[in-house]
Amino acid sequence: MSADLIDLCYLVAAVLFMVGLKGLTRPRTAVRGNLFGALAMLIAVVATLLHQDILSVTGLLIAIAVGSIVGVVLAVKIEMTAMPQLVALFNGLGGGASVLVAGAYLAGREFSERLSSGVCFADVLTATAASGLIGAVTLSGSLIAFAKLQELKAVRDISFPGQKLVNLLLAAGCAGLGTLVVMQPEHAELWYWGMSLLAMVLGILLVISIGGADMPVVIALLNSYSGLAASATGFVLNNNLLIIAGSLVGASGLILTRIMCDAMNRSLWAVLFGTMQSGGSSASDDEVYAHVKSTSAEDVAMMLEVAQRVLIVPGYGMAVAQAQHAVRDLTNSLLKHDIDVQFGIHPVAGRMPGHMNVLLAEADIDYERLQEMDDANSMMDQVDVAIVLGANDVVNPLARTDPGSPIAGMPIIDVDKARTVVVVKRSLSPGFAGIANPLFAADNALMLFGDGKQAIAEITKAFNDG
Amino acid sequence: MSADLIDLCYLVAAVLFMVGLKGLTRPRTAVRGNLFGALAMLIAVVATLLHQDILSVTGLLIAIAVGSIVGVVLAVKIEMTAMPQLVALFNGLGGGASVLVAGAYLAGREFSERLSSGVCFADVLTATAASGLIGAVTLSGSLIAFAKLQELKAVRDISFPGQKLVNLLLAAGCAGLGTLVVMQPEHAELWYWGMSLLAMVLGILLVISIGGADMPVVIALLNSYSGLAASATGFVLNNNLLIIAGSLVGASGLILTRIMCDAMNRSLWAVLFGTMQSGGSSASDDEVYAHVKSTSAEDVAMMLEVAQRVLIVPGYGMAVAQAQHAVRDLTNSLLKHDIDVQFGIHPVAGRMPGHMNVLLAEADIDYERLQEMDDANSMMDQVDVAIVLGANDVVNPLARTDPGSPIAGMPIIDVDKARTVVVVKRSLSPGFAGIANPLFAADNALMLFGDGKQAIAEITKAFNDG
Amino acid sequence: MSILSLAVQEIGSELAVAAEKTAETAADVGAATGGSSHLILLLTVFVLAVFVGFEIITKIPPTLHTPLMSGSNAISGITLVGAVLAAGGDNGLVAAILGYAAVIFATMNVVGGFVVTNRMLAMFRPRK
Amino acid sequence: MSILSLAVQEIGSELAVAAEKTAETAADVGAATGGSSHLILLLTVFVLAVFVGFEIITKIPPTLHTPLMSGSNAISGITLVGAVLAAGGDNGLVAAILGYAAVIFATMNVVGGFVVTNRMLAMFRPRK
Ligand SMILES: NC(=O)c1ccc[n+]([C@@H]2O[C@H](COP(=O)([O-])OP(=O)(O)OC[C@H]3O[C@@H](n4cnc5c(N)ncnc54)[C@H](OP(=O)(O)O)[C@@H]3O)[C@@H](O)[C@H]2O)c1
Ligand SMILES: NC(=O)c1ccc[n+]([C@@H]2O[C@H](COP(=O)([O-])OP(=O)(O)OC[C@H]3O[C@@H](n4cnc5c(N)ncnc54)[C@H](OP(=O)(O)O)[C@@H]3O)[C@@H](O)[C@H]2O)c1
Repeated sequence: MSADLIDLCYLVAAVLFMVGLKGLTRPRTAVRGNLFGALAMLIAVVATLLHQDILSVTGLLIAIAVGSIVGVVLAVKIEMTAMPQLVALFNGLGGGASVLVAGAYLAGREFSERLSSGVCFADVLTATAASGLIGAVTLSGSLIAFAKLQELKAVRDISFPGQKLVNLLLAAGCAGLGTLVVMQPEHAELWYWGMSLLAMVLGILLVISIGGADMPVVIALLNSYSGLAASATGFVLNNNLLIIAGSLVGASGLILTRIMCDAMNRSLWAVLFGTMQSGGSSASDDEVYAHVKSTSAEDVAMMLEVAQRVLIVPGYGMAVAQAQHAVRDLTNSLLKHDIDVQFGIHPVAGRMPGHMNVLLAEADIDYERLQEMDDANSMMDQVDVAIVLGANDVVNPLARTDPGSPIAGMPIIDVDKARTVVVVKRSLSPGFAGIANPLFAADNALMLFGDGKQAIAEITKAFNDG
Repeated sequence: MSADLIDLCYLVAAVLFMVGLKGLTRPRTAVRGNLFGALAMLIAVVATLLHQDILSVTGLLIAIAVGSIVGVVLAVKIEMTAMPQLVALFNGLGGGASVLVAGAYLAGREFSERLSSGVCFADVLTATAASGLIGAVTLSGSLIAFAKLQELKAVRDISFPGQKLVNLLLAAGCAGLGTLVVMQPEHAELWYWGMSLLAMVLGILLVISIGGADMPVVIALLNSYSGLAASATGFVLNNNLLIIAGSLVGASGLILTRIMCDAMNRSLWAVLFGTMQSGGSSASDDEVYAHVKSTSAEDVAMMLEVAQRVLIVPGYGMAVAQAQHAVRDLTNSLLKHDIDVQFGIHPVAGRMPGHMNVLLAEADIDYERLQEMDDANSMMDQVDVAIVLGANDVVNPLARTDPGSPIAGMPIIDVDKARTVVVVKRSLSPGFAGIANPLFAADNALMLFGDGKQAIAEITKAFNDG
Repeated sequence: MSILSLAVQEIGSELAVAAEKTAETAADVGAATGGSSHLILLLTVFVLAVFVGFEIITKIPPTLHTPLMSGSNAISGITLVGAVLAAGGDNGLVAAILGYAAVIFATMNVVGGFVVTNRMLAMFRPRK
Repeated sequence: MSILSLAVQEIGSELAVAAEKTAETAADVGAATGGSSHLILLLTVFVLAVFVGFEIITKIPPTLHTPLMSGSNAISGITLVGAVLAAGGDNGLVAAILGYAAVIFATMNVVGGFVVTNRMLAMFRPRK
């Protein structure tokens, strides 16, 4: 296959990637969009396999087969709630691939030829170093993120004095070695692998000190890195497709990061380096929770019977409790009695963007019912019963009232403005932000203690019986 | 200046063009956006002047100065109502430039060298032919469009039997000569100019038979062509910037064309070749206009005094009458008596997209008051008095009722659904579509005959006195 | 989406054209640059730019369509760059004459276009 | 706009990097291709792609952010192409080993990513 035809295939693939991403802008076209992406990838790989330089296709096919099988198995076996981990894992692999490819280039024929030919090619070397650096950070960082989200005991939140300094030194070291790669091409490999090693350590240290709930931000960022790494590799092999696809990913990662940070009202810097300032509100939990009223599933069911509109605000707890199917059943029962059911979805409810949407979609809940925060808040005054299911920070009024609190200024869903609020959680223990929630003690709030799934199921039962 | 630095400047310019266009997405940032575009152009030209191949900069600076002066004078002297013509004129010049540049390339040194060197470079030749072809059509077509919009007597709507066939032959001829340019590089110049000549004739014939009111569509299309021509020139000189800027323009032109066609509910094909089918409705004007009630400025003023919300629907007539300032005065008087004034802007009101917005903005009317068609229609039931100012087709109910009419299915502003409608125009004569308008005879409609500017001024006077 | 489809078919056709061109040029250009051929790169740039164009333009509100029209019209005068190269290089008399004419035309298009657009947009400054 | 600014600064920095690179490479690459240097073209492609990315991604609704995350993650596995080239060409043992490892990693990323994304999206089909 002529080099130009291959490049043409790459162009087609690039277009398909873009069209595919465009498909993701609407739920109806999203599935197709994803398939376009896969198709593009297929075209690209096949075209590459037909490249004249490729010696044995069979070997490659085997390797691809192996990778595919593992990938599919992982993707099919995984629980929907474990999605973040999986993404982190895959992301790490992608970064790792970049490191290896750039390394292979330095070990390869073209490089040695260029080297002996003596013409300077600093641009390629710069790109090589870049893809190694970014790739390595992505690799180790993602794996740590994976471990944390899996809550593997091995990795606790480690942070030691002068950590920032160490990171800084490591970064400087990487930069130095990177420059050496460019300056001393003859020792390029040595410097390259040294740099990659340092970069991996750096990746570990950067991520290990970040709290579990911030992982989504980290993942999004690392995702964007892996994209940039791919772009860099593209510059090494001067390959359009890698550059384009890579920068698409880079862009998407950056945007997601920004969205999450905005929604949490924290700067990216604070997420990455600042540990959260601990709750500024002086009030002790006992004070805050002095007048908490708890209720029973039966009482809730009775309230629901006389309600016109119910708003369900799910949070991380729903994911933990796997309560989405129970929620679906409750919703259907309510709808049967023509009680309008809406869902208030906070942008950072759960542990990754759109986390709740995915879970509820999994439970066959029509996405027309999922209201974004602002819409949910604007309909709040017509809500008779708001059910807060395993959500905490995203409904914590302190964000509005207490400028000292770590979530101060984070936009929340104002369930406290609904007629009655039922909060379903196992205890009074705080959420990710680790601060007390005055909502639980509000006059119009009732606590329903228990595991989310069970509690909802009981409510449904009581509602259907009554 | 090194070739690479120049290319870098070009890249910067390209980015500025895109950022500039992005600025046009919001009125607040639009001015800046436009300036970015101008800045980008400046950078590009300066960088080019510093190119090593450039012999005498002074000569070029003079030429540029001449062009600039003429351009500025035209741009500053022009009436806002004559905007479409001017755009058409400039557009033509752009197309012409493409023809000349491609021609110059064929006459130039690089070409003759490449020719003697004997290596085939069909791609460049293809691009050359393309930019000549597209450019020539753009040039002549735009000039005709200009003449028509200027209502120069010289050009009437000419259309003769078998015109389509002639056009087809001309197109074939251009294609043929274009191929010859590629096939016989040694005679390239000959074939090239022959093709360009044919293409210009084609451009004339294509546009001359199109009705004046369809010109905006034509201009948008030609605009997109001139963009593509620039891109083609970019392929000739293998210059990124030309390619990027050109394709941006190409895209914008295509989109505008599409928008206008949709808003008129006519296919692009129908606009370009189909002459409008003449009014299908059998009813004669006399029947339609049997019960037309006409009114006086004083009566209108009285109605306005008791009105809460007034909707003004301007059309081409406002542009002809230059009535926008009168409208502004009326608006202010009404607002002083806290009567809410809104404007209903039909996407194809006037003679080019956004025509009305520009005129009203010129008259200092806050663009917050300009409602798009759908918003205007959704507020129609709270409108006490709707003033139709020199609009006709865009408020013609036949579009909804009579499937046979030429504007059947074109979305309109439903002023007939307002409590009372006052139609300001000089006579009962039809608008662009050339069909009667039953609205004028509706029970809730009153005609105020007279020139738009005068009529509105009288209403204002009566209103302020009364 | 209609726009998108437009974009895609636009690109589609471009690719078709490209396909043949490529075949012809594989020989010379391809060789020259080792990696992906120069033409393909230019083509890629074109396609990407079209995408950017469609994405940005579709976001522009009707209010600004006339300014957009004249603004993009001004941008299309970018041929000025080509004109300058044609007029300025030593390409013999004919090329020079053509080039200079092109420079004047293009400059009118560019300068006039931007000025008139600016005039229009200046009116859109928010009131009250 | 924050996104745009992001994009721009992103690009800005890129350009900075480019500037130096270019200086160095003016010699070889520039010469090779007559017109605009290869590197610049690649850079242009990069910048344009970033623009397309920002424009498209900003249109994606929150509902689809998780699929977007895993989907774009799958796309980032595009290094697979590079891996295949590295593993397949005759580059000696070391390169081959590294290449093959890369192929396996990248494939997992790609295939797994697309499948899992598809699984998520399949749930978004409209009900009733
Ligand atoms: N979505 C994202 O992209 C993202 C990214 C980064 C950070 N975050 C952060 O994550 C937090 C999300 O807020 P959130 O309100 O959704 O969650 P949250 O504030 O972390 O609170 C979750 C609550 O669910 C309860 N819970 C846990 N397991 C449960 C079970 N099995 N049954 C019932 N309840 C259970 C817990 O209380 P009990 O232990 O008493 O049951 C906990 O208070 C925000 O602070 C946000 O900033 C989100
Ligand atoms: N906007 C675009 O981009 C675009 C593009 C292509 C086609 N078009 C077409 O243009 C038409 C625009 O519709 P339209 O309603 O705005 O205009 P119209 O249908 O052309 O009607 C204009 C009316 O204004 C009246 N008029 C003319 N001069 C006047 C003056 N000095 N004072 C008062 N009234 C005056 C005329 O009636 P009298 O002669 O009785 O006064 C005429 O009926 C549509 O058919 C549309 O399809 C628009």
